[in-house]
Order: sequence, then C-alpha cells, then structure tokens
Amino acid sequence: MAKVEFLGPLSRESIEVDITNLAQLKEFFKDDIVLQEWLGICAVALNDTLICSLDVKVEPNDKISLLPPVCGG
Amino acid sequence: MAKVEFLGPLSRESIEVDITNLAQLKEFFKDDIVLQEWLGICAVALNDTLICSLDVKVEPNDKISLLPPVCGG
Amino acid sequence: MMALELFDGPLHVQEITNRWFVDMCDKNYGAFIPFVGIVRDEDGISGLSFDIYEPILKNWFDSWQIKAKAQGAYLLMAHSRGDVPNHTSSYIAAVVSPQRKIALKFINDFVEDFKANAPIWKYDLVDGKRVYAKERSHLLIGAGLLK
Amino acid sequence: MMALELFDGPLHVQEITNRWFVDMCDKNYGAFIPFVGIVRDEDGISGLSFDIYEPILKNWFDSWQIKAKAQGAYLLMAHSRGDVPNHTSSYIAAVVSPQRKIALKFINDFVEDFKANAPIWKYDLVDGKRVYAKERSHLLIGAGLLK
Repeated sequence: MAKVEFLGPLSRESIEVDITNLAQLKEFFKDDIVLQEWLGICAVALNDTLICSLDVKVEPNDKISLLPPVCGG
Repeated sequence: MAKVEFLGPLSRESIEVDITNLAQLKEFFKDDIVLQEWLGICAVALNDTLICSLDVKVEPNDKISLLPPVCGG
Repeated sequence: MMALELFDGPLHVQEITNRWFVDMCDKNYGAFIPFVGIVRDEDGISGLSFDIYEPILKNWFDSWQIKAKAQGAYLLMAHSRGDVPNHTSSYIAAVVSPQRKIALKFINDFVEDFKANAPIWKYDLVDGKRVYAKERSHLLIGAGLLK
Repeated sequence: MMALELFDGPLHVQEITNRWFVDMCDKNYGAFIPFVGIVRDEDGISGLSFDIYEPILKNWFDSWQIKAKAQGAYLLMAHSRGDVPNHTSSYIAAVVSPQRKIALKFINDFVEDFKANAPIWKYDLVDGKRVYAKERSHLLIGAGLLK
C-alpha cells in the first residue's frame, strides 16, 4: 500500500491506498467533493520529488504528498 | 582667495589660489609635473559638488577639492 | 554547523546572525548578506503561522547550496515553525561569497525562489485562529495534476 | 539615530547590526537586509586602510536616502576610517522596506553605486605601509577636467 499525505492547510490524516500509478489516485479521489476543490491547485510529490505526469508508477511503500500553494518567509 | 584641497592619495597640504574660474586653476597647475599625472584621473568639486565644466565661476572663500579615483567598502 | 535551521516560534535574529557572522568572518569571504524577514502588522493580524514540509525543503535547500558552492558562495537559512507575532522574524536567508556581485545576485535569486518554491504554508493569525494565506500563496510545479 | 556612521578602525559588526535591527524591527518594515563587507586576505596584504571625504559622502548618502524614502524604504550605512585588518569588516550598508522586492533592489543598487561613487580611498596594507589601490579604483564624474 502507498501512503498519501495531505500537507499544510489540507490538514487531513494520511491514508493508505492500493494503487500502481497516479491516474488511479486521481480516480480514487474523484468523489471527494471537498478534496476536488484543492486538487486543482495542489502539486504532487512521489517520495519527496514533485511529479508532472499521471503515468508515473507507484510502488508499495511509496509516499505520495499533496502540496497546496506555498508562501514561506 | 579660493582654497584647494588635495584628497585621499594626493596627500598634499591645501593651498590658496587667486582665481575666478577653473580654467585659471588648470593654468595654475600646468607646470606641476607630479600633479599632472593625477589631474587626468581626478574629479573636481566646487563647494562639495562635482563639476564638469571649466567655465564655472569661482568666488573668494570657495572650496575646490581634487578627488582621485575612489574605492570604498 | 547546520546551514538550514528550523525553530519553533519567532527567530532569535541577533543570536542567529551574530553566530553566522562569527562562523563566516575568518573563511575569507568578502561579503555577508543576511536577508531578515519581519512580520508586518497589517490587515488586523496578530502574527503569522507556518507549516513546513521538511524533506522537500531540505532537497530544495541542498540544490541551492550546490549552485552556490559552484560559484564559491555559501548559503544559510533559518525559518520558523508555528506562530510568529507581528514585528518579530520568521525567516532569515544569508549568503557569503568572495565576490560582492555574486553575493548580491544570490541573495536576490535565492530569496525569490524561496518565496515561489519552498514547501512552507503561511497562515494569518486572526482572533487567535489560523487562516490560510491562500491568495498570497504560489502554485508549485505540476499543480492540478490530480484534478 | 544616525543613518550614516563612520568609525576609526574595523566595524563592530554585531553591535551595529543588532542595534539597527532593534531600532527597525517595530517600524513595520517587512525586510531588513544588511550587506557586510569583510576584508579578504589576498595578495599578501595584512588589511586595508581608508580615507573618507565626509562632506561629499554625506551628500551622496542623503541623495540615496531621499530615493529610498520615496519608495517607503530607509537606508543605513557604516564605514571605517584608517586601518582595517584582514577578516574584519570595513563597510556595512543596510536597507529596510515594507516590501521584499524593493529591499532587494535597493541593497543591490545602493552597494553598487557606493562602490562607483562614494568619495572613499582604499589602500592595501603591505609591510605596514599604505599602498593606494589605484587599479581597483573608479573615476568620478568629470575626472580629468583639469588635465
């Protein structure tokens, strides 16, 4: 199972999901109305590297992080 | 009499000169071989304002400063 | 010495910048430029609050440190976690370099890229509550991938 | 508070920058950027030495302060007179501004213009003697007028 973290203002507990790529994660979230609002502005990291394609393979024990818009300083 | 200051590495005592414009100061210095070497790179201030023309009038009690190339910091 | 330091609450600016100066002054760098960010009293906030995702922040910082070292420079950074009251500091970035122009360029580019890409979330503190500063926040690369 | 401070010998960097920070942190500026110049050990020098022509330096500084205030910013500067050993500081310039980008632009432009136009003469200290740093120095406006 891969772990999904919801960072910053997403403020949700992590979950575990049984997926092999990010397209499946997109499908997994499609009925979550509240999260849909955020997904349009969230970036996605796989094992702490930002990802730009849904085709990326997800292995068991991978960590996926959802990152809302940032503003440090 | 106007006062002429030799700043920084020029390292000379100030002098007083009886002139009414900067062209006369140029004339006054023309036989000073050592100073000629410096004059090509020195800027000139009249009462602490940098000057770009020899036509500027000089009044008694004016202060003229010769400023070699600078490097602060 | 750590080049990236995270603290709970406001930064002790003098302790941090004094320590960095002492650590750096005998390393034959010619310029030391700290950028100190101070929380402004505006829009009725009592302060700001921050969440940080450390693994990606460290990767981001390390990639900048490699860039800096390639030009003979070195970067330092401190940031707050949690609440930071008005008129105190939440962020210090610094560069040292043998050369003035490289130092000035790095402090500009490093701070600007920090604002755009460091995985830190900012909240206004309003009536004791955290309000996500969504309008002032910046989309990261790949944002919207799962929409 | 003086915005332009001149000292005999090396600058007490921590005293100066700490004091500036304390003076400025409650004025609702969002960014404080000191640039600290440190004397590098190079070419066999034991330090640098400086002459300053204060009247024109003050005019130059005041004209920059007017520019800064027009954009809501404020400048501070300290410089050494006389001898400054290697690995100590001869020069600190700082800007405070409500806005980060204005502060970053000012510290760059102010320091660069300082290097080009401030009436300060630099000497290398070599074997206890002052050697004018002619090759590293910059002609002022109107140079050569009396040649």
